[in-house]
Amino acid sequence: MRYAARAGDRDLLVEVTPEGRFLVGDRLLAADLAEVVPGRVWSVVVDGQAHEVAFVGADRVWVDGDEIGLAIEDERVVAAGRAGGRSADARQEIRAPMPGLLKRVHVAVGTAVSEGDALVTLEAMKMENELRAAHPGTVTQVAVGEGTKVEGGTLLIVIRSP
Amino acid sequence: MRYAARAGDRDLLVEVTPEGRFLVGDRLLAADLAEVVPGRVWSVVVDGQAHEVAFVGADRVWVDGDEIGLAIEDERVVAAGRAGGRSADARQEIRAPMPGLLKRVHVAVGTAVSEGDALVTLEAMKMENELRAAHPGTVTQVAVGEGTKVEGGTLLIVIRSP
Amino acid sequence: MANRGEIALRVMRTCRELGIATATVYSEIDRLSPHVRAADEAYPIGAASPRESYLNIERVIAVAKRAGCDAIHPGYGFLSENADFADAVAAAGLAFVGPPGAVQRSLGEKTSARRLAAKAGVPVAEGTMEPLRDEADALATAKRIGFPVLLKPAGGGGGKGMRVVHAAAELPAAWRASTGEATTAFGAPALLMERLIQPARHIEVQIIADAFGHVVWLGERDCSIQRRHQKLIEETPGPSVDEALRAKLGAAAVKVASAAKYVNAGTAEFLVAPDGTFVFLEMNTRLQVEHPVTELVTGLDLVALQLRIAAGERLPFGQDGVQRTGAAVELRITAEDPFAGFLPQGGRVDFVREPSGPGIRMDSGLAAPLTVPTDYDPLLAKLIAWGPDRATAIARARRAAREMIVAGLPTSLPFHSFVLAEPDFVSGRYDTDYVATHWSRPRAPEVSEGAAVAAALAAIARIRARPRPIAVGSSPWSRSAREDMLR
Amino acid sequence: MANRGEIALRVMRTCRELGIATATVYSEIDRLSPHVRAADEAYPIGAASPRESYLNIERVIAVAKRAGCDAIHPGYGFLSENADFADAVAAAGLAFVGPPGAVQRSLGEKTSARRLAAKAGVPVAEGTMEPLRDEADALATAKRIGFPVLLKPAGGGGGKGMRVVHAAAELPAAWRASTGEATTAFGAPALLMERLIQPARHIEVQIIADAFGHVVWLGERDCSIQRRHQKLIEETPGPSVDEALRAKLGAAAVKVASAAKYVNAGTAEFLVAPDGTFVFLEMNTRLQVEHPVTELVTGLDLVALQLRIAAGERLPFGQDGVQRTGAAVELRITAEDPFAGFLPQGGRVDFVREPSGPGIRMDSGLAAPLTVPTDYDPLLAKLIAWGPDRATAIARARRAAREMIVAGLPTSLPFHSFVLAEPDFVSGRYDTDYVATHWSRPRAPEVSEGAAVAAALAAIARIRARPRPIAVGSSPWSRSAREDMLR
Repeated sequence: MRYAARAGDRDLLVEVTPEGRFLVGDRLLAADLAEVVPGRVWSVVVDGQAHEVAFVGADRVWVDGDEIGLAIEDERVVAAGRAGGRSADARQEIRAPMPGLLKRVHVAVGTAVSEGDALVTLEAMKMENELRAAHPGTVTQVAVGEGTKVEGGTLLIVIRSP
Repeated sequence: MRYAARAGDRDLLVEVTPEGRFLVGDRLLAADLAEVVPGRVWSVVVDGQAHEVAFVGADRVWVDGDEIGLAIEDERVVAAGRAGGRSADARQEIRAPMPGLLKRVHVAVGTAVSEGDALVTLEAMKMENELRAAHPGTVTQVAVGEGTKVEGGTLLIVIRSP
Repeated sequence: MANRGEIALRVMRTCRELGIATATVYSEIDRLSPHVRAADEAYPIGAASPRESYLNIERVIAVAKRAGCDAIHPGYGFLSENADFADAVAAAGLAFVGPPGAVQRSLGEKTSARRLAAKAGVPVAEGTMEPLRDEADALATAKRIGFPVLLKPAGGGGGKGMRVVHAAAELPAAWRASTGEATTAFGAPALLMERLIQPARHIEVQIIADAFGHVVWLGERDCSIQRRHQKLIEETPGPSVDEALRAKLGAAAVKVASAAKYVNAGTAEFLVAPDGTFVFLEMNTRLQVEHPVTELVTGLDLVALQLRIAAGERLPFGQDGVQRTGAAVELRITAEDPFAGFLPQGGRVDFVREPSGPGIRMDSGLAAPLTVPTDYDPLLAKLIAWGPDRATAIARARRAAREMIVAGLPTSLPFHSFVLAEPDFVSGRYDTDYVATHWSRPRAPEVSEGAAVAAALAAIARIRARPRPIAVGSSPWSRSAREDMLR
Repeated sequence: MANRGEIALRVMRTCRELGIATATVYSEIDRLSPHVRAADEAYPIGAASPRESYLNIERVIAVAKRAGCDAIHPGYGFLSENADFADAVAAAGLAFVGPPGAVQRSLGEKTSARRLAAKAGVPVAEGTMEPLRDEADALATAKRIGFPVLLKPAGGGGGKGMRVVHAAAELPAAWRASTGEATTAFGAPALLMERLIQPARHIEVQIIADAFGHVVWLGERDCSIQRRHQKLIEETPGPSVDEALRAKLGAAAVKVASAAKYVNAGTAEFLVAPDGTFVFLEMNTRLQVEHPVTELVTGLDLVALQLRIAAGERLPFGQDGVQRTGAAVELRITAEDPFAGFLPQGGRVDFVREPSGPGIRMDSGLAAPLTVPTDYDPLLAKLIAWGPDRATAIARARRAAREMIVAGLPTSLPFHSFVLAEPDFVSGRYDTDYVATHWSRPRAPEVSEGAAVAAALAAIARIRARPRPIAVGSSPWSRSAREDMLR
């Protein structure tokens, strides 16, 4: 079985051989993997190099003290040719990260935004938090109006990138 | 459902009413029980008194910083009239608490022993550990001979109390 | 205990050590929170919303009476700087662990505090000595003292509702936002204006005073590493503070405290300009989040001192009795995403590993499992490191921060790991602009290829291996999981 | 790192803080142990049995060479006091973090250490200055110096294989047992005999020396709370030690170290009689388990000093540079059943909650899940508390010990809770008989009726409620479980 992995800013192609060895790129690794805390913490020793890996979020992993993004796709997806995370960039969905009050909407459909531009102001935890654009693009949807109380996860803004 | 509980040196009769309240002895308690760590740690608040309970062993429980013995029997057993823990005293089984080498056996069948008497010497963890009688009685069985390597849990000595 | 989270636990730990029984309040959503279990008695006081629970004066006092309490410790935040609460506690015949209502009133309203400090001969930033009347008044004042200016709620501190205004055009929006947040946070819309002093360091002085007029200062803390005018990292001694400046700041803090007839623990906040000149900002009339760094270098237990003073005792030492040894740094580990503008995140913590070892103290409200509500402050835990010198304290803090694992929601840990290895911070060259200048475009950490490969392999193993208990001393992956793959 | 458990983690923490990369060895059964994950590199060296792994000199050195190590830290136990190992490390061109083989030889063999101390003018207990030839020699010696006497392995310390002999009749059994344990523990059956000094306190002095002849002592530790001649609780300063005695003990320790041309960290153990007279017992040529109490009162990092000295550096301070502040106490939390004669227990830890907060340091090898093998020392973790005075240190240690939860196997915690509230210990009146006189018939703690009822109700709830995940901010028991019961 082959997998495409994106760990931090590294893209890796990993094949698990029938013998249960790992082929990373063209290097065959004799990796000793041990599940320390079921489903949560792993110890990985590769040729004496000891690493500790903890799964801290759906797409985030803690390794040796650092937190990095992690995405794995198996060969069916790989075959389909979609690379990890790319598609997410084309269409940005800004969702409420927590319940709160939508204080202000700073953009409208059609507004061109650059990376870092403020899109909406959400009041939560007694603070006003500005949600910003992660990539440049054009606002294609404003799903909620000012003054609305929103739940965590509510879609607020959609942006399309060129 | 009624339960007989022995917590530390206290015997308690507990009845759970159909409404899910607790009748302890003749006192009806409005207890708020919350499972904090599934199957492991509970928070128990009775009339404002807050207690923390952790299950640390098959018959041991941690409560508010202290470890005590705990045995629960439901009404079928209660009805059978056997009180918690009593029967254990009549027949003492001395078992190896860990793998080790049985260095010496200090008693034979028929030996009368008092509380605290050394029964066997087990070498484990690079130390010689003497297993002692918890109650007075007479040795009725010596299951293993000197010089034997034993697994944890192996029956070594049986003592009957008057 | 009229609070929750790490501070409730920290205060109750000292109570336990002193043999003082504790009773705490808790909101509906906090039934499973650690402070409920740590207390001897715990009483529900209402819904999650602070107004319904931790800010509800009547209910808190009713519980204290029912439980037969002798004193109430407010912690920080919530009712800790509410003069009416302090008065109500006293009126109920209970001791308030903090300064009396009169003192809180004279220092809590920021323009009154500015007037008091100025009168005591302590410099304050140019600005209004009375609350602004309206937006027009604000504009006029801003033009008089010159942009950039700072809009601040007059009703309370902690950085909430503060706005920097660089030009007249920004004033309307800033006025709206600050007024709104001031109302939310302090129940009063009143604002004041100060000239913005930038670059500057935020340096505060811990003081403690008894009811007999003795005031002692316990050293300073540099709290310049902030986001949204709220602190993320604090340390003592301040790397930019020499003995002369330290003595001046200490004397100024004592002046303000004495002028206010201050009692119990408090903190005088100052802004220090690069040339060493400083202005008084405000007095925090409560225990500070960052009090542990002062405890680590002085060897004092500030909560124990608070309780003794609240019980009417005298300060057990004078200014000469205060010794400071080594250096300490505190990391505020918050439920915020440092890669998304420190956006607070509620959620469920399902795994935690906290560090320990030489020089490390954790004051933590974390546990697993734990639901972190969005209704309260996002502070989860404080990692505090002591060392004989600043370099050792920082090395220990970094080592410990990198040992810590929190699964389930993003935390500020990646930010802390970055700062503790960042040359400007390590060399002590930083000010209140640090986060803006060093973390404006946060970058994920660069990990070695070995680490990246390890993460990928573990993730693949996790996908392939069905969860199973760990066999004694063996690896389910190397055993069973390998068998899986042979199928 | 040629060790495992808490000491491997403690040493590697300092290495990380100093920027030193670490490689460790591990036995088959330790693949999942914390030290394997904490190290930068980890290499398997054999089966669980120490002889096959942690005591296997060739394999340890082979790993060190393969990993390209510059130095080997032996921790305590295992190869830490093995002179041949120290020589082999040096011969392999690596630095040994500890005294050289020659020093270990002159001090490791106990009769040789006694001769050396006596020659240096330091008092030793009446007894044999050469190993006993045989049982007959032992009997003759015992009769000469008079019962009760102490039989000790000449090959090593740590209390292993020691036997008190009150009368000639007990000698044969004691001889057999001690010879046996001496062989098992030190690979040498040789025994020596000393007159038993009882009552007495076990007080030791920490020293540190560089390769340039500088020797400094860092204060004493009272380690009289023992079972099987092995320590359970240590504290500094010793409650019975006044400045005069402290100075005498320090001077004696330095005399022995200088006479032995000692290098690196070491500990001189003494027995102190009620009248304040003392005898030298032995020199531990390694880092002690209880070194953290000395670190907490001196502010020093002994492991960092060990590494600097092993790298050929000079001691960065002299005797005058050593300041001691406050008091510290250490609890050894072991996998032993204090209600069954401290019988060691292997098993699986499936839940752990470790304490923290003001004044608390944990040096721990615990984690959950964790399999505790019976092949090694039963020490799981060390809880160390500091306070400005002894009473505060004890109060903090007790508070923290009672916060700690270990599920899956019995630990020494109930013993620690008892001692920390027991009047004789609290008032500092105790000696090496303490466990025998105060814990001979250990009684389970008396808990309040409320606590007993809470435990019973939780147990019943647990039986009745099927395990289910916790709903956010609600109690499955008060909700779902109640519903269950309505059926």
